[in-house]
Amino acid sequence: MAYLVHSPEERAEMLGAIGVQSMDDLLVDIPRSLRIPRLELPNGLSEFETMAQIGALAARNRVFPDRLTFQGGGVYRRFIPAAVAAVTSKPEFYTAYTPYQPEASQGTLQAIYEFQTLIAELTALDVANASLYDGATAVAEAAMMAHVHTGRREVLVAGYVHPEYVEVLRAFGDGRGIKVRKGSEPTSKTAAVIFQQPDFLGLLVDAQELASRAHESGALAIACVDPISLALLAPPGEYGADIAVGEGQQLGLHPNYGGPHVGYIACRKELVRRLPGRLVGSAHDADGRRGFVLTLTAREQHIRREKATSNICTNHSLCALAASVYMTYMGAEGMRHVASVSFKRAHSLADRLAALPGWELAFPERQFLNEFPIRVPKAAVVRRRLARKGILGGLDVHRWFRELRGVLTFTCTEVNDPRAIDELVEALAA
Amino acid sequence: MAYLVHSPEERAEMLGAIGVQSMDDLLVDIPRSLRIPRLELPNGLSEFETMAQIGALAARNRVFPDRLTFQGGGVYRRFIPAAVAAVTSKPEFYTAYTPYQPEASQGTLQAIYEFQTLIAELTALDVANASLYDGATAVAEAAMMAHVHTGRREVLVAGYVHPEYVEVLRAFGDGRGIKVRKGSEPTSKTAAVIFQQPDFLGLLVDAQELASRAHESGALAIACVDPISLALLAPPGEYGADIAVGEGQQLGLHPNYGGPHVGYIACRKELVRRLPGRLVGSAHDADGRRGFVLTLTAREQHIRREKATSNICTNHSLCALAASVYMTYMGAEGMRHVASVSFKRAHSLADRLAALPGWELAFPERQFLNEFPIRVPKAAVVRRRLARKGILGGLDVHRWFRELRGVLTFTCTEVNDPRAIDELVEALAA
Amino acid sequence: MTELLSFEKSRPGAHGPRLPDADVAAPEPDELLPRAQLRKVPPALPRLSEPEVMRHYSRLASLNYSISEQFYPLGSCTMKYNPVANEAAATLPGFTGLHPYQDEDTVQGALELMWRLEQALCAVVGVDRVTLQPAAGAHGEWTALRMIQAFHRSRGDMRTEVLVPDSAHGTNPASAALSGFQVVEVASAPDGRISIADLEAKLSSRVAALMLTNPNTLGLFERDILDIAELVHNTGAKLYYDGANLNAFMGVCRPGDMGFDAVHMNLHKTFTTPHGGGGPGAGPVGVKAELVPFLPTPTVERTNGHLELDYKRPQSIGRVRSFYGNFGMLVRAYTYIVAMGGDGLTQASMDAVLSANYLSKRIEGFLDLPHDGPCMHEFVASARNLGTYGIKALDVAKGLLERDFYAPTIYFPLVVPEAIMVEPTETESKATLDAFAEAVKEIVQQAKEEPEKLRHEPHSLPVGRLDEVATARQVNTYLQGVSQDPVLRWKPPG
Amino acid sequence: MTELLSFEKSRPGAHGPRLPDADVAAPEPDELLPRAQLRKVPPALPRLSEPEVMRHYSRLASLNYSISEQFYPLGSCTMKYNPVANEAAATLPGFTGLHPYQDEDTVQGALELMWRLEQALCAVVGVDRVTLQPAAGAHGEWTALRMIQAFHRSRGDMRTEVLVPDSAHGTNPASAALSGFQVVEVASAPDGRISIADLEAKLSSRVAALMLTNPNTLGLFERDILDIAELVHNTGAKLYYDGANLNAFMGVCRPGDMGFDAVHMNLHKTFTTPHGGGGPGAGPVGVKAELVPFLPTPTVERTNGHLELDYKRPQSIGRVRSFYGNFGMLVRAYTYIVAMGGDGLTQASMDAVLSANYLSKRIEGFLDLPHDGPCMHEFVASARNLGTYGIKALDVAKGLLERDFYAPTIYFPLVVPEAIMVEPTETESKATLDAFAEAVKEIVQQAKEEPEKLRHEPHSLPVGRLDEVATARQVNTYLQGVSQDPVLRWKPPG
Ligand SMILES: Cc1ncc(COP(=O)(O)O)c(C=O)c1O
Ligand SMILES: Cc1ncc(COP(=O)(O)O)c(C=O)c1O
Repeated sequence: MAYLVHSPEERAEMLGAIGVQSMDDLLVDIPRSLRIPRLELPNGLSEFETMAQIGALAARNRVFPDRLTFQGGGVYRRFIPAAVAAVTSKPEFYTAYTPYQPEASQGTLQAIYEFQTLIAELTALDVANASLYDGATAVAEAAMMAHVHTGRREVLVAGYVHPEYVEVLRAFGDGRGIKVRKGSEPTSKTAAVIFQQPDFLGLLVDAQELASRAHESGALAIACVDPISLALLAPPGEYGADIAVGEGQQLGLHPNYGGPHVGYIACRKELVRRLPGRLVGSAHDADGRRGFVLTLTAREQHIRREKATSNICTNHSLCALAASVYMTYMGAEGMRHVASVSFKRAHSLADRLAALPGWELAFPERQFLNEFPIRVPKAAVVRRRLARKGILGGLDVHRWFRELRGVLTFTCTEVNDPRAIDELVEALAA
Repeated sequence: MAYLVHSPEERAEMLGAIGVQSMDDLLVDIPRSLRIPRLELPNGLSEFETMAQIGALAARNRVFPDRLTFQGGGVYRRFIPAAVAAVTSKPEFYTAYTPYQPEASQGTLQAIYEFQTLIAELTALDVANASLYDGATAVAEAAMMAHVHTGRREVLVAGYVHPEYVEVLRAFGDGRGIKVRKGSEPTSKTAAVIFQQPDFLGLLVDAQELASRAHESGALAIACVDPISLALLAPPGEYGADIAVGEGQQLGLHPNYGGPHVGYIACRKELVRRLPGRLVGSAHDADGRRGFVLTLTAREQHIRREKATSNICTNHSLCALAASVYMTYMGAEGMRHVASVSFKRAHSLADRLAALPGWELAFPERQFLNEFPIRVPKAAVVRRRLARKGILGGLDVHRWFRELRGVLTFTCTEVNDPRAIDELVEALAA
Repeated sequence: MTELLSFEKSRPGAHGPRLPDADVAAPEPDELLPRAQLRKVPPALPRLSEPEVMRHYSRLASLNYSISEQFYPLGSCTMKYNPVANEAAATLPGFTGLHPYQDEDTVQGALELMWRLEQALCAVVGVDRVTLQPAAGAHGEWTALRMIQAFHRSRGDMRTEVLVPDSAHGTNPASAALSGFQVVEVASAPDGRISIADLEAKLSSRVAALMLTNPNTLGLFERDILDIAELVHNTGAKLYYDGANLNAFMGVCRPGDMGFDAVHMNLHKTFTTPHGGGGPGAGPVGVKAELVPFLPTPTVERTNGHLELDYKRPQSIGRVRSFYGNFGMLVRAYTYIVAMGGDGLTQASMDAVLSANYLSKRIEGFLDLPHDGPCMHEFVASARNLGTYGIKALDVAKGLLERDFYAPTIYFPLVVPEAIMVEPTETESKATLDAFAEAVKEIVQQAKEEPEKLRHEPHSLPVGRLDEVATARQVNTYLQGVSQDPVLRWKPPG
Repeated sequence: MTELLSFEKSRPGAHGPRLPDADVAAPEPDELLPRAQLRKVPPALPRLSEPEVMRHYSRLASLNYSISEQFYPLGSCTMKYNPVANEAAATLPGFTGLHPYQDEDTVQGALELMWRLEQALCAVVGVDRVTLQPAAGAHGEWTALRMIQAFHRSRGDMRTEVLVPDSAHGTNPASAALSGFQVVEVASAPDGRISIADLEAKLSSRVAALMLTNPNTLGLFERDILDIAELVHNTGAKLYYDGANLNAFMGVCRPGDMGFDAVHMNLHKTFTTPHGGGGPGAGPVGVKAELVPFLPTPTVERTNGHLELDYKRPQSIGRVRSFYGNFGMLVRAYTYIVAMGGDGLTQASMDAVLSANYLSKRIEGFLDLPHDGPCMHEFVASARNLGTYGIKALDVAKGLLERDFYAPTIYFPLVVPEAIMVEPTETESKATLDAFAEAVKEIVQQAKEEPEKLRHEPHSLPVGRLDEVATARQVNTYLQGVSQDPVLRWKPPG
C-alpha cells in the first residue's frame, strides 16, 4: 500500500496509547448499518504496474506535434521555456497550501504579488487578483461583479465571445437570476457589456467603441483578452474597460486536454472590493522587513460567508506561478516578439489559404492577429485530410455558430515554423 | 545569447569602473598572433530551436521498451521509482559543487555519508567511499590499491570479468607498469585476484574459493559485484574479499547509452588509507550539533599531489545520490524482492529458450541469477528477428570471447513481465 | 533570507531570451493594424536574464514551508504526501500535449481515464454518476447546488433556501448564495454535532437542500446522519455532502449510503493532487440517479469500449467551466487510486483516523479538547486555556512555525473559540506526530513561563510576524484615493 | 534545521514499496542456489515509507547552498548557471533509454550528437580530434598523459618525467604519477607566471610533457606561452593543457594555436553541465594529429552521414572507461553549445573576464591582490592583510557563508598564502557582484573590529563550524583499532 507509513507494530502501539482495543473503537460513531464490507475497487498496484497502466492510457492518445498544430479556439501551442516546469515542479511551491501563515509562505505570497503586478501592468488596470480557475469562470465572475456593482440583472455578450465562456456565464447567471443576452446595444438594464479581444474567431473588435457604449448606458465594460496580444494591442485600461479577464494558458501552460489553465481578473480601483478570490498585499514585520500577506480577506467566503464576493477558495495559484515565470522570462519584448512572429506567420498562412480554390476569408474586412476564420468548400474533409498528414487544424466553428457553416479557424504561433506552414498548404493543395 | 546576464550598459559601466576602455585592454596578455577572428561555430539558437534540434537527434534513436529489453552485459533495465528523479532533479543537489564548505553543504555530505553506509552494509565491508566513475574504473582503482598495498606488479583476472573493465584495467596498468593476467592461479608476484560475481555472463563463481586462493599467495581478493545481487547472495565481506567494487547503474539509473553511472568501492579497515576518492565522516560543531565533513583528505590529490592514492577529484556524486535514494526507497526487502523476481523470470526464460530446437545452455552445470549464456544456432539471425518484433536482446558475447561462438546472453528483471517473456519466446519459435 | 521583487531587479537591456524569427514575408503588425488598436507604451514587465529568473524563483521557493519538507497539519485541508509518481504520470506528453478540440477518436486514452476515474469515485462515495468538470471544492459545491436547483425547478418547485450548519466551511454559504439561494444557518448542539432540533425548526418546503460535511469540521462523525437524511428528504429537500472530509472513511462507509444526494470531492485533498500553494485542484461532483439528468455537459460515455463526450443532455445545467475539467489533476488522482487500490484507500482512512486520535491524545493536557469521544481524521483543540497568559491560538501557530512545523488551521470552525484544527493525515509517521506533540508541549510551557517571548515568534523565518492590519488599512487608504501606494501591486518608487 | 539519518528513522515493518510479483512458475533462489552462496543476514538498509524517503531527501536538499540559490564563486570550478533546457534535453527518453550495446543502426542520433560535439570542441580548442570518454577532468588528464606516453613509446622513447608548475591543481601531479611518470615541479616566477628559467633548467630528454593551465590558477594568462611551447617542443616533449580554465578565452584564442598538443576540457565547468555535488562531469580530451592514433577506443566516425564506432585502432591506449563516456553529460554540453553558438560562447568568455576584473577592482583595498595587471576569468586575493587581527582566509570564507554566499576556493593555489580564489563567471549579474563586494567589505571591517565574532561564524547555517581535525583524529583511532566508532559510516548505537 503505496503511500502509507505506519508499521503494524506502530498501529498497535498507537491504539494502545489512545487506550482502545481496535480501530472499531475509534469508529463507534458510524452506525453499523453504514459500514461497508469493502471498497469495490481492485487492490492497489506497484508503482511500476501503475505507471505501465497510465502509460498505456497516454499511448492511446494521438499527440499532434507543436509545429503541426494550427488549431486554437482558446487553447494554443506556444513555446514554453524549460524554466517554467523547472519552477512549477519545485515541491516547495507545488506542495504548499494557500498561504495562510505568511511567515512560512513568503515564496508563494511574493510570487502572487508579482503575478498581480504583471497582470495589472499587462492590462493597464489598477489591481489584479491571485487567479481564477479559467477564462470562462473569470468572465462569469466579472459579470457577477458588474451585477452587484450596478444592481442590474442583464449582461450583454457582444460578438464572437468564446462559446464555452458564454455557456458558463449562463450557468452562473441562471442561479443568480441574471440574464445573458447576445448583442452590443446596452440598455439601462444592462450591468455589463462583455466582449473578447481578439474574439473567438481571432478577429479584432472595436473595444474602445464597445466600452464607450457600455459606459453610456451606465454599464461596465468587461474585456476578455488574450494576454499575449497585450504586448501588441492597446490594453483594456486604456480603452476604458472596467474589468479585464482572460485565459492565461498561453503564458507557459500546456494544452493538457483543456486544463488546468488559469483565469485572470483585473479591475479599476473602484471595483477592487468586489473582486473575487485572493489578494496579496505588501506588509512589514516589527523589524521593518518587507513581506507579503493575504489581504482584503473581508471580501472572502471564509470571513464573509454568504455575503462574500465569490465562493472561490482554492484558485489556480500554481498555474499563475507558471504564467509569472513565463512573463518574467519573456519580458515585454519577448512577448511582443512572439506575438508579432505569430501575427506575421498567420497573415502569411491566411494569404496562402485564401488563394486555394474555393477558399475565402470569412471576414475579409476585419483585422486579426494570429487566428482567422476562413470559409472552405468541405470542412470535414479538410480536417481529415490534414489529420492524415499529422496536422491538427481548422477548427470547425459551425459547431457553435449556425451562421458560420463551412468556416474553419486556423491559428499560427512561433511554434509553426515556415516549413510547417508549407506542409499545411501542401496537404491542402494536393 | 541565451545565458548571459550583463546588459551593454552594464558592460560599459563595469569597464569604466575597472578603468579601461575596452575588453581588449583586459586581454592584453594574450599575444596578438593568438587572437582568432571568430569562433568557427554557427551562431546560437533560441531555446525553442535548440530543443527542436536536440529532439530530432533523440528521435533518430530507437528506444526499446523496458519490458522488451532482455539485454544486459553490464547495463540493465530495472524499475526506477519516480522518487529517484524527484530527488536528483533538485537543483540544491545537482547545482552544488563538491562539498568543500561543510556548513553550506550538509545536504550533499549527509547523503554521501548515507551512501557510504549503504554500500558498507551491502558489501559487509568496513568502509566505502563517496563513489567512483563507473564499475570499470572502480576495478582499476582497486587493482592499484592492491599493487601499492602488496608492492606487487601483477593482477590476475579470474573468469568472465566484464571485458571492458579488463580493458580499462589494462590501460591503468600499462601506465604504472602493472601486468594484467587472465587466470585464477595467483603466485607470489600477484597483487590481487579479481573476479566478478555474478560474472559477465551472469554465472555465479566460487567467490570463497577465489578469495582463499588469493590470500594463500598473499594477494588481495577483489570482488566486482552486482549490488542488487547482494540482497540475495553472500556479501564480499563474508567470503573474505578485501575490496569490493562494482557498477551501480542498477540502483536507479537509466541506461543512458552507457553513462553517467556510478562505481562503488568498499574495503576492509586496513586498506582505508589507500582508498581513492572522497570520504565523508561525521563531525560536530562547537554546540555539539552533528554534521558531516570530507575527511582523510591527506590521501587525496589536492593535498598529497603526486603521492595521492588516486587522481580522482570530481566523482559521481549525483549518481551515488540516485543510488542512495533507490536503496533507501527499496530497502533490503525491496531489493531482495526484485532480485528474486528477476531470478525466477530468468530461470523460466532459460528453460523455455533451452527447449527451442538447437538451443542449449552454454554452461548448464553452473548456477546463474538473472542473466545467462545460451548457445544458439545463428546468433545474428536471432538478434535481427527479435529487433523486428521490437525486442532487444541476446548479447553476442563472441565479440569478446573467442571460445563463445554462437553464445548469446539474455537477462530478465522485474520489468520483463511474463507476457513480455512470452513475446520473446514466440518471436523465436515462429 | 529575503528576495527582491523581479521588478526591482529589472534592468533595461538585460539579456532576454533568444526567440525564433518569423522567417515569412508578411507585414509587421504596426503596418497592418490601425494605430488606435496598437499599444503605445509597452507593459512594464521586468527584464531579466534567464539565470536571474531561475535564481529568483529558486530563492522564493526556499522561503516556503511545504509538505515536502514540513509536517503541515492544516485541518480541513488533508495535506498528505503528494506522490511523485502522480507528477510523472501527469507530465506524460501523451496527456499534456492534447488539444481539447481534438477529435474524440484521437483522445480515447484521455476519455478512458476520465471514465475510469468517474467509476472509481462512484465506488468510493456511493453515487450513480460523477462530473469531473468543477475546478475546486467550492466550484463543486456550486455545481451541485445548481443541479439541485434545476431538479426542483424541473418539478416546478422554486425553493429558495439552503440550510448550512454554523460550523460549515465558508464556501458552503457562499456557494449557496452564488446559486441565488438564501442561506439559513443551523446551530450546532453542545456535543459539536448539528442540532437536530434546530434543523427541524429550519426545515420547510422552502428549503432546497441541507449542506453538510461528515465528519463535520470538528472532526466528529454525525452519528444521526440517517435521521437527518430522513428529515431532510421528508421535506422534499436534498442532502448535500461537502467532501472535504472524505479522507475520514474511504472504504468504511459511503456518503451515498448515508442519504446524500450530491457529493463533491476535493481531489487535492483526499486524492493527493498537490495543492500548488492555492490550486489548481479539482472538485468532481457525484450525484444520485434523480440528479443525473442535470449534470453539466459534456459527460463521458462509454459504449462497447468506445468513448465519447455527450453534449445532448437537455436538462443539463450547462457548462461550469471550459472544456472538461482540470484534466491534469484528474490524471494525478487516477494514478493515486490505481496505486492505492480499494485496500490501500481503506487503510489510508483508517490510518488517518488513528493518527488523529493518537495525536489528540498526545496533546491532551496541553491544549483544551472541547469535545469528548474519538474523533475521525482530524480534531479541533482550543487555546482558550492559555488565555490567562494572554496567549492566543495565533501565538501557538507562530510558535509551531518557529519549531519547523506548519501551523494547524486556526480560528476555524467558528463555533470553537481559539480553535486549533489539526489534521495529521495518514502519511505522517508516528515519530513526526510525537515531535509535533513535543513542540506543542514546549510552546504551552513557554506560554506559561515566557508568554512575551512566544508572542514575538517566529524569529528564524524569512520575516517576523507581519502586520496584516496595517496592510489592510493601507489598502483602504489607497482604495479611498487618499494614498498613491497600491499595496496590492508593485509600483516603481517615485 | 537538521535531519536525522535515514538509518535512524528506520523501523521494522514500515511500509516499503509495493513491487510486482514474478508471476512465473520457477523455483525461488534459495531452492536452487547452494546455501554457501546465499546471504544469511540481510543488509541493514533503512526501512522507510515513500513519504518519509521523500521528506528526508527534500530536507537534506534544503541544507545545501547551490548555484540555483547562491552566488558560488568557487575559483577554478566555473560555477556558472546550469541551463534548465540542458536538463530537459538530457532526460529525453530517446537518450536515457538507450542501451550501450544496441546496434549502431539504432543509435544514429546519439552517435551524431557525439560526433557534432566532437567537432564543436575541436573548433573551440583548436585540435584535430577529441575523445569524449573520460569521466572528469582528472580522468582526462590521465588519458592524455597515457596518449603522450604511448606516443613516445611508439618511437622507442621511454621518457619518465612530467613537469608540473607549483601552482598546478593537485590532479595534475596525481595524474602524472598514476601514469607512471615522475613528477618534477617547476617554480612560479614572482609575477605569478611559470618561471621560464626554472622550466629551462628542468627540461631534458627525460621529460615527456609539461602540464600547464592557461590562464594559470592565479587567473593570469601565460604571456610567454609561445616561447614555452617552443622550449618544450624543442626537447621533444609534449605540451599538455589543463582545460579547467578554458572559460577565459573561448572565441578569443585557442590552446591548439598556442602549441598545446593535448587538451582536456571540463564540460562540467566551461560547458554548464551541472556539478552534481561532486560529479558526474565529463572530461573530453582533444589532441593534435600526431597523437590521434593513440586515442582511446572506440572513436565515433562519420561516413556519408552514417555513423559508427571504430574499434580498430591498433595504436590506441585502449579503453579508459566502460562504454562511450558520460553520455548524459555530453547531451547537456552539446545542447548548451547549440544554444550559445560561436557568438554566445565568445561573449560568455568576454563577460567572464569582465566580471572577474570588475569584482577584483571592487574588493581591492579590502583584501590583498598579490598580482598586478588585469586577470582573466578569475583572480586570487589573499587574506594575509588580516593576519594581524588573527583572521585567516578560512574566516573570510565562513563570513561569506553567513552572508548567504558560497565561499571562494581557499588555500589554493598553494603559491599564494591565505589564498582566496574568486571566479564569478559570466552568469552572475553586476548586482550580485556588488553585493558580494559589499559582503567582503563588511567582513573585513568585522575582522578589524570584532575578529572574535567573525571566527565563530557562521551562525545561521544548519551547523556551525565543524571540527574537521577531531573527525580526522577519530578516524585514525578507528583505523588503528583503538575505537569501534567507524566515523566514516553510521553504526547502530550500542
Ligand atoms: C470543509 C471544506 N469545504 C469546502 C472547501 C472548499 O474547497 P476548495 O478550496 O477546493 O474550493 C474546503 C477547503 O478549503 C473545506 O475545508
Ligand atoms: C585547474 C584544475 N585542473 C583539474 C581539475 C580536475 O577536474 P575534475 O574535478 O573534473 O577531475 C580541476 C577541478 O577541480 C581544476 O580546477
